Amino acid sequence: MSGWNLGLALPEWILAGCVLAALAADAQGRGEWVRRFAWFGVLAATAAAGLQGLLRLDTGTKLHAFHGRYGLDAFAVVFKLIFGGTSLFILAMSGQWLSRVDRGHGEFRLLALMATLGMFFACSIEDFASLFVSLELITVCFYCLAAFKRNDARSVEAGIKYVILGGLASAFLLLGIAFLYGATGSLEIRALSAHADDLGHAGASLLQFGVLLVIVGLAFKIAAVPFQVWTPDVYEGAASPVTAFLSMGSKAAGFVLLLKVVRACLGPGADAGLRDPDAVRWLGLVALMAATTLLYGNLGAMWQGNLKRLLGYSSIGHAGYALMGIFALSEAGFAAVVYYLMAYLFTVLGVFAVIILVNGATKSHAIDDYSGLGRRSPFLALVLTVGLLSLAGVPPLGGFFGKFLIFRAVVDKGGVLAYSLAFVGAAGVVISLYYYLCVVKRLYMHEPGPDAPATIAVPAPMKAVLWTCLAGMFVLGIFMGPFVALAEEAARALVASR
Amino acid sequence: MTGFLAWLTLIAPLGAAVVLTILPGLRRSSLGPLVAVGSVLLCAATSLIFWMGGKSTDVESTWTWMDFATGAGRGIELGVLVDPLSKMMLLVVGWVGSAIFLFALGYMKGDPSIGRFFAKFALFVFSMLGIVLSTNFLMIFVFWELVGASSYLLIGYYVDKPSAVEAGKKAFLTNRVADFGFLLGILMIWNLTGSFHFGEIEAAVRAGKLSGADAGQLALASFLIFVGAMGKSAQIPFHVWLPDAMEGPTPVSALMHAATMVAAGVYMVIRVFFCFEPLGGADWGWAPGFVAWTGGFTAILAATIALVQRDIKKVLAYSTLSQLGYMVMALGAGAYSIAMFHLTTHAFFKGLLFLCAGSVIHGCHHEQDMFAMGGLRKKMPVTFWTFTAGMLALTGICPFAGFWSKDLILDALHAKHLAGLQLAATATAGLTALYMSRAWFLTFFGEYRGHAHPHESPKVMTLPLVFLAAMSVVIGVAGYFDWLFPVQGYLGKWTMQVLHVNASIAIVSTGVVLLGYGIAWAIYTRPTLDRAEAVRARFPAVYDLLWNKYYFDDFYLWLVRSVQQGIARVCRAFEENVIVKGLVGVPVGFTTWVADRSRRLQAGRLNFYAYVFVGGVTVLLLFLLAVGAR
Amino acid sequence: MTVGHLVTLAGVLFTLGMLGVLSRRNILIILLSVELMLNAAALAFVAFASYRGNLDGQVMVFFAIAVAAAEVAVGLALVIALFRIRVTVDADQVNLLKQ
Amino acid sequence: MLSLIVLLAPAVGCFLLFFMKERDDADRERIRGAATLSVTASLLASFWMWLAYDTGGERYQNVVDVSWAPSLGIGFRLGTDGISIAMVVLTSVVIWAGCYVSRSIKDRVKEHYILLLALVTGVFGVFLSLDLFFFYFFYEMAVIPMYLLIGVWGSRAAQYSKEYATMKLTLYLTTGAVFALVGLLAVYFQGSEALQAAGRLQPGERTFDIRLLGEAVYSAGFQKAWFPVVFLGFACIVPMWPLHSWSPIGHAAAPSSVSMLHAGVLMKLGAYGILRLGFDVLPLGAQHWMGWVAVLCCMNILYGGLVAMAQRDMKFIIGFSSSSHMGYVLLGLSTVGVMGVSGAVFLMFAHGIMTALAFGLIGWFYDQTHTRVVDDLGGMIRQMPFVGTCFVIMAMASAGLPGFANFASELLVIVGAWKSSFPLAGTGLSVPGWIPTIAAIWGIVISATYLLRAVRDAWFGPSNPRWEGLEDARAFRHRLPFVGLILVLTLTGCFPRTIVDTIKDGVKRLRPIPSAPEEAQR
Repeated sequence: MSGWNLGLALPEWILAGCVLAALAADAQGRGEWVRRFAWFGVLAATAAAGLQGLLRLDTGTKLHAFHGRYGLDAFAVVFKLIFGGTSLFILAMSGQWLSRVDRGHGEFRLLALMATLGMFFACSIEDFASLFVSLELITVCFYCLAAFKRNDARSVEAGIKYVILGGLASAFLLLGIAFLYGATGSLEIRALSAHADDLGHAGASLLQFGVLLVIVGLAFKIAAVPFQVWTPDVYEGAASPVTAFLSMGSKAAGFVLLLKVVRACLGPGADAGLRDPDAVRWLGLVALMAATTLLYGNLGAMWQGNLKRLLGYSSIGHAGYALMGIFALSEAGFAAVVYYLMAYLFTVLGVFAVIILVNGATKSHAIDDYSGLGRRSPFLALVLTVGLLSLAGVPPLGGFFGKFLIFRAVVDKGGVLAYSLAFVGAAGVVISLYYYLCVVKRLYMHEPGPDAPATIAVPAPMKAVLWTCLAGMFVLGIFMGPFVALAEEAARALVASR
Repeated sequence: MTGFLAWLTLIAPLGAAVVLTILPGLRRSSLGPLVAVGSVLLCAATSLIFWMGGKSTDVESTWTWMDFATGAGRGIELGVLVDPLSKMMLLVVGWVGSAIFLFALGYMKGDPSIGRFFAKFALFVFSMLGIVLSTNFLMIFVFWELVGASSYLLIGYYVDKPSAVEAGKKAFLTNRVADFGFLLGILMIWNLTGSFHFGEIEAAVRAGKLSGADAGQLALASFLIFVGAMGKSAQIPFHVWLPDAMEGPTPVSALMHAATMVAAGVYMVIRVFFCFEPLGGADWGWAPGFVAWTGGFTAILAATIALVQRDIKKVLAYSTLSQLGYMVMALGAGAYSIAMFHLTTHAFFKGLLFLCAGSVIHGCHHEQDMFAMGGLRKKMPVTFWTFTAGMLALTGICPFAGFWSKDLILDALHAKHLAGLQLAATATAGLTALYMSRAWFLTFFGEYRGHAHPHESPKVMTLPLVFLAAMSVVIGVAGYFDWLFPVQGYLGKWTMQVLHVNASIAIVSTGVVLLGYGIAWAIYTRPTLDRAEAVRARFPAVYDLLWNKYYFDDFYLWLVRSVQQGIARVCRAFEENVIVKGLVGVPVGFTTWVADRSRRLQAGRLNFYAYVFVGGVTVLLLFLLAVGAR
Repeated sequence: MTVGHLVTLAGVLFTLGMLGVLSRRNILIILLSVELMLNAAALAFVAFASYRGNLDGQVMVFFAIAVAAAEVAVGLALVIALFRIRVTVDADQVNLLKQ
Repeated sequence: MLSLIVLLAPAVGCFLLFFMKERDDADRERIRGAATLSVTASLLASFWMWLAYDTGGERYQNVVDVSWAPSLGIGFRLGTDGISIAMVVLTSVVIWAGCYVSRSIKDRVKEHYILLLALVTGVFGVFLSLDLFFFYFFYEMAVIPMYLLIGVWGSRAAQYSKEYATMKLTLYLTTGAVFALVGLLAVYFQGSEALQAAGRLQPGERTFDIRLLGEAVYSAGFQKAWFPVVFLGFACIVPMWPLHSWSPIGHAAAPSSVSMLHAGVLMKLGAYGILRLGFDVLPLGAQHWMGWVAVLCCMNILYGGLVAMAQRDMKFIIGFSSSSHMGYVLLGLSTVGVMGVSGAVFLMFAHGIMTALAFGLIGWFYDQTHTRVVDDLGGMIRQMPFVGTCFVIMAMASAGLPGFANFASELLVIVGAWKSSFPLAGTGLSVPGWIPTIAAIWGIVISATYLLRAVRDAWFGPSNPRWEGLEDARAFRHRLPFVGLILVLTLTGCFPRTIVDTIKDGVKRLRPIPSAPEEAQR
């Protein structure tokens, strides 16, 4: 536990170094170098995280740095790989998007890099202080990214809404941490589970109130009901690569932190913070949030005419499914959430890559402008269709196996609450299939509009992104063996972490 | 050896039909029809071999069609059973069939798709042989359906004549409705006796294992089986399809709707007679009584309708109905061997009459209305004399075949003290004489009223006529006196008791027949047919009733059009509104409503979002406090 | 001044900030109220730190202040950008994105 | 090994087609050739499996077992028993004919064949897989290609647009599938626990292997509670009466080759699912609940027939007649007896081939007349004698004429259902066997009525001047699918033992089937 062993946080050091270097390069106006530093930073950090994972694969235990404030285990490694992958895709996509924007290339990549640093750091936090700091680092970067198109009223409005509501959420989070600190006397997340029974009546209720407020803060981050009101507007207002990064990066970061907190206070282990009389209530709370998020996301999306707004609602729906995984409160449940996010990575980024390309040609996100894409550019239509079907959870794609694992974990829990949640999830799948197929219908069954552009040019990096996402979706859907093992390793590490 | 021969007889016509359908080359060549005729001649030959072989050729060989335990270790089987009854029926099918096939060669010569016709004709013979040779109820049901289907194909042979297609469909559906009852009967019998095989069922019934309740059920089962027979043998409620079946070519009407197919029902009841008299004693339960009275009604009814028909084939069709009524009466009275004897004789002379009608129609270039013929005896002498022989046989004049078999039926009815039926039978004999002689006078006497120039039919058509005429003379005598064709004793277990023509009954029936001739002579030999018009004018109500065939057709049409279609329309309406709109519409509607409501939540105003956020926190707090407060 | 009083004060301040966010129409004031809520939380931290007797709470306050500063900076920048485009700071005007 | 070929042949074909270009007609021919080749490979393999099936030997043959995700117990397990062999042969014959019938598709041929082969891979996967996960995986996989096939190449169905029809179909199937998924997972967990208790699995280890789950002993309460969930999930694709409203519209809107597959094979997926997962895994549940199914399937038969009688569109008539025939299958299944269930499986086979033939023929004349309404199609037999004769043969087979497989199977179902009694769960009383049987037999009469009326209106009667230019299926490759289907229909109809023995061998080993050999009436 003791000792600095700074070497452990190698990926974070690399990223921080590149951020500084990029800042310096941007100050001198050499935009090209900012791009190089960004790419180098993310690649090196991901490689380092991967290496660390390989090296320490055997030892089940968790390694600590910064005197126990920074932990490294399979769970952290897996999520660092996920975040590394996400930001690589985002850098490629933003490269394509920035080519259409004249100013601010450097700032965009800097913000993205800093957000990635925040995500990397969030994976390894052990205490609430670093939780708060990493969370805020990510969020503030996204405030700026959301409002990046300064001269577009909608983007600025999105930014403002995000700032104010984000601030509100951070305030609640901070108050929650304060109460937890008051109840347990230390900022360690681990402390939650240790002291529960000897706190006496006042302390216990303080603890529960604190946990509730922390969950409110994190629920805002992953856009769970009732804190999801901001998502559709910000998704629609922000630029496409930012929305992609939001829907994947920030949501996954929210889930990482939520998983750590839930493991500590509700987790499967005997040492869970909230003992049985309270556990049932919290279980009901999580189930309620999962079901309502699921239904709200899917029902809201049924009427959307704008594709990005539709994806906003659908991301709420997917948060609901991941929450179902957390509801299961078992190793299988957490593994399902990890796998679900892996599959979600390739799916949602693939869809957004297509949106960026199509938007570049048609300058609009209305679903009607996608009609007849099947004839005009078949490859884009294919990737979009496969992406939407994977979002809907149709085999043989990754999305299906993610949902399958989630259902498996929930049904494994047993009990009336679990089965009814499973059936609500089933209804959600059907509703989601409806509005995804409405979009697919546009692509293939409608003729292209009179002024629709001919085949849309796909530059090399974007083609690589599209092929990787396509391959990722199929591989995660069919050859799921190794990835399931990875997810289970991460879940085992999370549950075992002391 | 005989087993193989029996299987060969059965399979040969099927082989001909399959070969003709598969090889269009053969079908279009002149050789095609000969293949079909060859297969029927083979059947005639083997039937003769079986007949000559006597007891030694009785054989039963079975082939397991599907091996599911349906009782007593037997699966669902197809088999061949050759015993006295099936040998006799084979003779009828073989010989009458051959004659009609040869006739058809001539009759259908001009037809472009003659190959297709003979393929279907051979298919029919195969299905008929299947019924004759079947060993168990399921097999007889299988071929029952095949006969119905081949009659559909043959009646509807002239595809571009809408009336022919309609008649074919009517025949098929009426038979299918009757088969509904037949299958129910079979299943009930299987339920009672535990097996489908005839021999085993007879053993079970004979062994008297059936208690009181079962006997009642057996009576119901036998009634349902008789319903199947009514469908095929066109008894009262199911008779509407036979007259319309005349739309088919004449050889079809001759073979199917006179000689063999309609006789299948009678043959089947004879084959399973043990179901109809379970207790053997006087008390037969109500089934045989019902059978007898159905036969009686059909006989009388059909005879009256035949009086007013203008189409020569329609007259013969109703005459067939009437004669079938006779046979069914004999069945009801328990005289199975006599019914079989009448069936045989009827096959020959009714086949003859139909072929004569065919030859007349062929001669008058497809003119079928008797009132447009007349005076054909000079132009078509052979047809005239053979028609006369057939008529005499049908009406039952002494040396001819009809006399012996019909009078034996009258004796059987008398022996069973069924006075009412005997009276009806005698009246029918009179009416038969009336309408047959009417047809005779109208067609062959007086001047030719049509505008074609009739000519005698070629040799290939007249030869079968002569053969059948000879047979319809010889067969009656030979059968009665057990000379060549021992009817009474031959059928063994089917013979109730050996009967001899009772002189007094014979005299009465012959008198009635001669009376019929006299009336017809009086009305229909006038050159201007004015007297016929006068008779019709005097009884307009009766004429209309008879002309509309007692309104059976209209009743069925109403039944189908309003009742059945009505229900179908109600179901469709139910489908579209309740199921599509209700079962599916409601949940979809509810989901879209909720979706619309939740969309309103995004009002777009900042403060409202903050309200939702804070409201959410309070809701969660309340939930925690409310659910199981500490 | 026991811990209870201090925490109650923090709670009151927090609620005031919340009400400010809910009711005020001017975005600047809303930002201000958010800052107030963050500071209220920092106050709670100080209260618990003194109650628990270790310095973690105090350290947390620094983090809170740093984050609040970052946030308000971004918020103000956005308000200026909004003003340049929409010439208004009224929260109700900001409703282009809805449904 | 053979089962692998049957499954992978269309999959590989589908994959290869991706890389073919569709520039002109020569390419299109090459694409059609490649697709037909891959389908013929699976046809030959399935026939080989059928002939090489040794009755009475090992229950599951041609087994392939590759561990896929061991920690979850998922394995890529393929294998066939009596029932699945019949279904695999049916699918391969129908898709083989479907590929030939698809020649009439002119635009976007590559996508059409890719989706068709993907659909067939899904269907083969369901019939072959012995792993619960892959069973569900392939079952769901077959739904989306169906959506695109109907949506893009389909046609208007009476008053419903093709988009409505295909959306309704997809949502119905997905609802059923997802509903069943919850049930399957419950079976997976309960089965694994039972197997662990019985010592066949290490504690904590779980398996999706259907063979093991089939041998696990579940508590009666569990079986009775979860059988309806699994059954209803699969029943809406069968389709059972109240859940059938998607099927006729789906048939009518689909292009001919897709409606062949849809009616011929997709509807059998549900019945196969009920057999494999409802009967074998939850036998007590089957015996407990199947009484209600017998009552519902009477509605299926009579209601389907009557509504078909009021239809004017030929595809709707065949669509409703299919749901009426599937009523017989359900009746056969609800007898839970050797003869009844074997009859049901044999009827699934026979009905599949017959409906495929029907939709192939309708597709043929629809491509030229562009209308399927029976009233304005008059007297076409003169212009199209071959297609007309095949249609009459099909109508005869559908009306239950002996000599075709439909009659033999319906006979088995009726005789099997006659003596069995159907206990109504929850009400304590039980329906005697002869009531649903009478409804079934009357259903045959109804089916004869509307089929012959359709044949009379469309084919016979005076030749309609509008249809002068119709050309018949003269070329060999146009006639091949129809002749092939009729051949299979007649061969299995005249010599049913070739396939019924295989099916019986499979059915006998299902758990709920009383195996007493001298079980006379069952």
